[in-house]
Amino acid sequence: MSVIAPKFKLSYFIKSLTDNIFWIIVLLTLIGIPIIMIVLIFVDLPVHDGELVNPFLAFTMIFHPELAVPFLKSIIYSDFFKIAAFPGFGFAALLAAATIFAERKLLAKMQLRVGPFYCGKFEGILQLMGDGLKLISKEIIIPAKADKPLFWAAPVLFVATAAAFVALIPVAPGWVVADLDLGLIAVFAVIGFFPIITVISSWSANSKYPFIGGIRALHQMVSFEIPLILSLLGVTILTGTLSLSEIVHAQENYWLIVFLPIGAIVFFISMLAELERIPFDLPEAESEIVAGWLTEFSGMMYGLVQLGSYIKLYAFAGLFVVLFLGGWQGPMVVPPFPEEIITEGIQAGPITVQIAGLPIVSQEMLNGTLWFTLKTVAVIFFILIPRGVFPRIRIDMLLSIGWNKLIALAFVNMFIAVGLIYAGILGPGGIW
Amino acid sequence: MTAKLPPGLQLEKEDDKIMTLNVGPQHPGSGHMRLIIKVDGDFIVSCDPDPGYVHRGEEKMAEYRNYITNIPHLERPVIHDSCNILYPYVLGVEELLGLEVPERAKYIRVIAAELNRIVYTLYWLGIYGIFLGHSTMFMWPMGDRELAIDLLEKLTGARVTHSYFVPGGIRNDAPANFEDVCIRQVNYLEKRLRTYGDIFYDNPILIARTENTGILTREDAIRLGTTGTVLRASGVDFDIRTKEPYDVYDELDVHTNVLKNGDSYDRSKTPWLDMLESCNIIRQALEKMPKSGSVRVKLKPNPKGGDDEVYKRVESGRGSLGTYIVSRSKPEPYRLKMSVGSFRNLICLPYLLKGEKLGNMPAVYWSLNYWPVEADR
Amino acid sequence: MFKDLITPQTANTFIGKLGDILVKAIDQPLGYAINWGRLWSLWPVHIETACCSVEFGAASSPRYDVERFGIIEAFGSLRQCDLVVVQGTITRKMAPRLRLVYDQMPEPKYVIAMGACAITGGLYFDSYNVLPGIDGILPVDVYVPGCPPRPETLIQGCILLQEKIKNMKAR
Amino acid sequence: MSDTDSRKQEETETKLVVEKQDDLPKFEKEQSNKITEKFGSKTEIAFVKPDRVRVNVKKEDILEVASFIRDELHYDHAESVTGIDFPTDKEIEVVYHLGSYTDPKLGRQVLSLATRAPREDVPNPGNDSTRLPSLRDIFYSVEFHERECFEMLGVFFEGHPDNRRLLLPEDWADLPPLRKDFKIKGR
Amino acid sequence: MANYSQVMLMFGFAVVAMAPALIISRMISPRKRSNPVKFLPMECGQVPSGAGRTHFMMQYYAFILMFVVFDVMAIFLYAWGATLLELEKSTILPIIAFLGIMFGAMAYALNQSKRRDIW
Repeated sequence: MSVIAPKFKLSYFIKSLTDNIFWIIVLLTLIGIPIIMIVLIFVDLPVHDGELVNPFLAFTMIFHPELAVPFLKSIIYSDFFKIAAFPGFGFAALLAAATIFAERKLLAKMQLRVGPFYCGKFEGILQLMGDGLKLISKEIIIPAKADKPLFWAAPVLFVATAAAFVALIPVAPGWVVADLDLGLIAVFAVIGFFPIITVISSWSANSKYPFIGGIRALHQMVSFEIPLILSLLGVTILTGTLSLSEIVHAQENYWLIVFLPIGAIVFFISMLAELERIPFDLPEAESEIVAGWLTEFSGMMYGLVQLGSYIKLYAFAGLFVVLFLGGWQGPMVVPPFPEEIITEGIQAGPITVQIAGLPIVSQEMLNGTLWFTLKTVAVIFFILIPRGVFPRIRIDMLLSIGWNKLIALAFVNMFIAVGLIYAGILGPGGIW
Repeated sequence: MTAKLPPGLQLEKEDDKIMTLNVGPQHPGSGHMRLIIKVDGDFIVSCDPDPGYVHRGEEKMAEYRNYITNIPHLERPVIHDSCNILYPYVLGVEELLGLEVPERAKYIRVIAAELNRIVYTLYWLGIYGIFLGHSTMFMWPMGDRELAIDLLEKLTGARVTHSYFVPGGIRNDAPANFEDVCIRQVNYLEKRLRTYGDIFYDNPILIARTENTGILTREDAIRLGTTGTVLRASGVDFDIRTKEPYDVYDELDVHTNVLKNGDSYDRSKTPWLDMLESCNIIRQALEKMPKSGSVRVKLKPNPKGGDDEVYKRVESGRGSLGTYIVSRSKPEPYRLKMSVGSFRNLICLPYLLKGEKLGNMPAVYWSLNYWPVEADR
Repeated sequence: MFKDLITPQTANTFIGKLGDILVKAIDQPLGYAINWGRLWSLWPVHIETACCSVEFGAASSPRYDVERFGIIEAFGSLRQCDLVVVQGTITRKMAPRLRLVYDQMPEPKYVIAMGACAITGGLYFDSYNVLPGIDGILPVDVYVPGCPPRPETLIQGCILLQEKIKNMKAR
Repeated sequence: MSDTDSRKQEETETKLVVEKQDDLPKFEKEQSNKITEKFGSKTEIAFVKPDRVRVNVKKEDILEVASFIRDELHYDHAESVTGIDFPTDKEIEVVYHLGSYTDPKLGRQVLSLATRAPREDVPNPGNDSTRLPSLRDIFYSVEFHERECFEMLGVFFEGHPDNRRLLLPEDWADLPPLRKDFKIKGR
Repeated sequence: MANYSQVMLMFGFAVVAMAPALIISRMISPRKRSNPVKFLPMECGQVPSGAGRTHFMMQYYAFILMFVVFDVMAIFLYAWGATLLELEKSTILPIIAFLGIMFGAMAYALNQSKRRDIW
């Protein structure tokens, strides 16, 4: 495939698009349908309303207004949708992409610049698309001496671990991929994978700068895990649970940041360190070790690592919101679903259509999602700001901050929580 | 001699734990040179600077060009400080040819040199900011630098490579409303410079990071022959503008900024104080400047120097710049040597980095106020 | 008889034809999309060769701000970059390093020769340590003249390069 | 000022203010007298100008003279080391420009200490007779300057711990470039 | 236990969704394998020398050792913290004793970690 892409002409473009559609239809009919047939022999069809959803039924449902809504609903409430789209990967990736763009614009504004401007005619909104297309069409270089399977796997594993982290964050009541009893412990378990992946990737590259960067990342992430874990102890003590959804429920009246400001600060700082953001971006310190553990990544591998780290940023911001800012809790601002549509149906001229299964999602869910997203965006904003304000610190300063100051503050926070309970202010009988 | 000055640059211990890092030439923290750094864990065991990536043979080329045509290429080593790097050469040629510079030209020279010092130092400050990971501190000085560049463009006609100083004066007179624009811009620049103090020099992380790193004691600074801001940050009161005033610096009130500690923080603060002082000098010079008069004396074509030699030095943003011209009654210099501040300060880099942490490398390296192109010539 | 029809040669021809049709069908939009992405995302490699780097730095300053065009200054590793801006004189000591940097970058990569020295040797045409232009060691896409070029000129060079990428082979 | 511009001007317009001072400046004269008192005929005072003194010595005596200048005259650092090739004399001159930070009286002064090494027509840097004693133990600051002088003119400094190449490419196999018989392109 | 498998499902979904990005990238990106220099490790424009993986020890190795100990301690505190509301007030005493011992150990370890001659 090596054809010159000449100047863009709309007529050629439309012609090739129609060509594409033609060939897609031809290939699908010739190859796709037999494959579907074979698959259908072995795979059990999903059941909807006591009926097997065979392809015929599925098509019927899509185009039948009375059946489409329940079908849509059953899809939305399925596990796959949760994993792939809404509280899971798609939502996180969308927010992550928005964060990358917002960061560039925000940083530019802080530095009295414009930032990306011309790509996409309006304020450079297509800049990320350009970057993504460039990265995906860029050559991937695997160093000759590298450990190739590990080197290939590291970026994918990085994104996947970040996604597993996202799975634990409750977005709205009931809207979480994995609602665990021990959610907080599971978060620590997932966080523990990041240094391992970093070290694997830096070791497999077999180059000096990634090696140093990986070792730095290991030190940094490992040291800041302890203050991170200890700073959340106060939350557990006050709420008496480890499930993230229940922690949110417990904050119905008061956000925990009111009682545990020290814990929130310690958690925020440890979070910055875990995310490798300035002032803690030592593993990628450009002026010391070229790009740290990302040095040998090229093309889409670099893109995946960037995507993964921003998904991680979203997940951490979400965790902060869930633990300290009351999660989805907030005043009800979404209007209730109009009752008459459910009872009387939609009147379109002479025809009245009664649609079963409405509303698709509840009012609480929409409201919760709105508040959660707003709070998360605010926290992300605070995570982005230090990049324009602080210089980078040094590894020994970082370690001594983590081990001497933050751990001590985390214990102070823990004793504040215990004291609040034993003094009777919170807990059973208190204002909780 | 103190323990910090070992004979040569040998390793303390040689084993397989020591990793050699080539910092440069393609490295975000190296500039145009290479540092061969041996690290043992997080500590630098030895550092061997390897300059010369921009060695262009200026001194050899100068032997084939006459005194006037030497001007453009002699300013290329530091294009953003081109007035100061030409200054000693022009002074030297004037002494060789016995020229007397008009008074107005002297003042305009001082103004141009001080403006150029601001332009250079702001560029340096921007790079220092980005080396420490402070990207805002890269952008702000870079943006404010354009104001001083605008002034110089108004004065000389060129953006960075001015070729403004010629033997016998300056190339052309200042434009009509230059004084007003200059005083306005300089006042604004001074205001902006003070805000840098708030966001950069008072930043707790910056202070914690650069204080007590790469300490150059007063004795070492003298012994190693450092110059300029590095020397003054170590507590030595030496500024050629006050010690050996050239042109009209003896009529101006020049204050020398001397700091005591000699660590990276002091070394990075001295240029900033110097910039504020430059604003002061420009204002004084604008006040005292004769409002009209000739700005250069005419030269005869292909001027010849006598059988003589001359060594002139001036103070620039990077330290003392000396030019040594040996003349043998020809239109071309027989030998021209540029003794530049960057090259003189380079010598303390191995001594400063030895035993430092790797994270301090960019902070110490760029606090030496070092411009590799100038050192290589 | 059926076997005669399906020989390796005919199968090859058939698949080849199919491939051609596919190429015609998807290569043009794909190529356009890829080129569009590339031209808005030029990340220059961080190598300073001589004094033009001052003006290169000024080009990313707030007044000129090349990030408007998607060009990020001061990018760390050469593995993620796709543009070499040769900032001025190439000395004999730098030349092999520059070539090595260019070689280690991933495809596709573009070269801008910035400044008179990078184009012809410029002011240093008779120096003993300076190459007369970088044509001998790198394939140059865009020449940006000037000594040093103003930042505006460099930005215009980048726009010319974007125009060039638009009409380039996508792969 | 371009050449064509100035060529139009008459020579009479050229303003030459040649004021050769007949009486030597006092402080500089004292300095040079101290050296001549101590070393007598070993040294030769080449000139005494305002703020500038030049002393020529033989290469055997340079260590002694340099120590005297450092200890008694309080010059504490070298500003530059310049090598000058004189093919007609078959000699290479090395000039040390010395200055002082510690003595406030010497702030304006630059003392040039010059010495000469024999020059060979076919140089073999490091292995021929073009050798000088290194001043590195007396003035630390000459370390890189002497390295530069070594590669640019082929003067080997005995006693210098680190006589390696500094600025030129690693594969430089030509004459040392600042010698007069090294011709650059097209000249 | 089904919930835990959903975390793994999410992990697997990300792998399945992201691996095609690499494969597509491999398919549509230009490749020139003729140049062996390209596949050398990146070392700032120099021809690389020396091994990329060496016996390399940061002087802060002590902190990683401390992590192994104190991570377990931190997780143990969660078991106590989650049930604090149900426990009697006197149960804080053994916890304080436990923390006291741990603080002592931590202070000693932090003290030792500053000694450069060990690490």
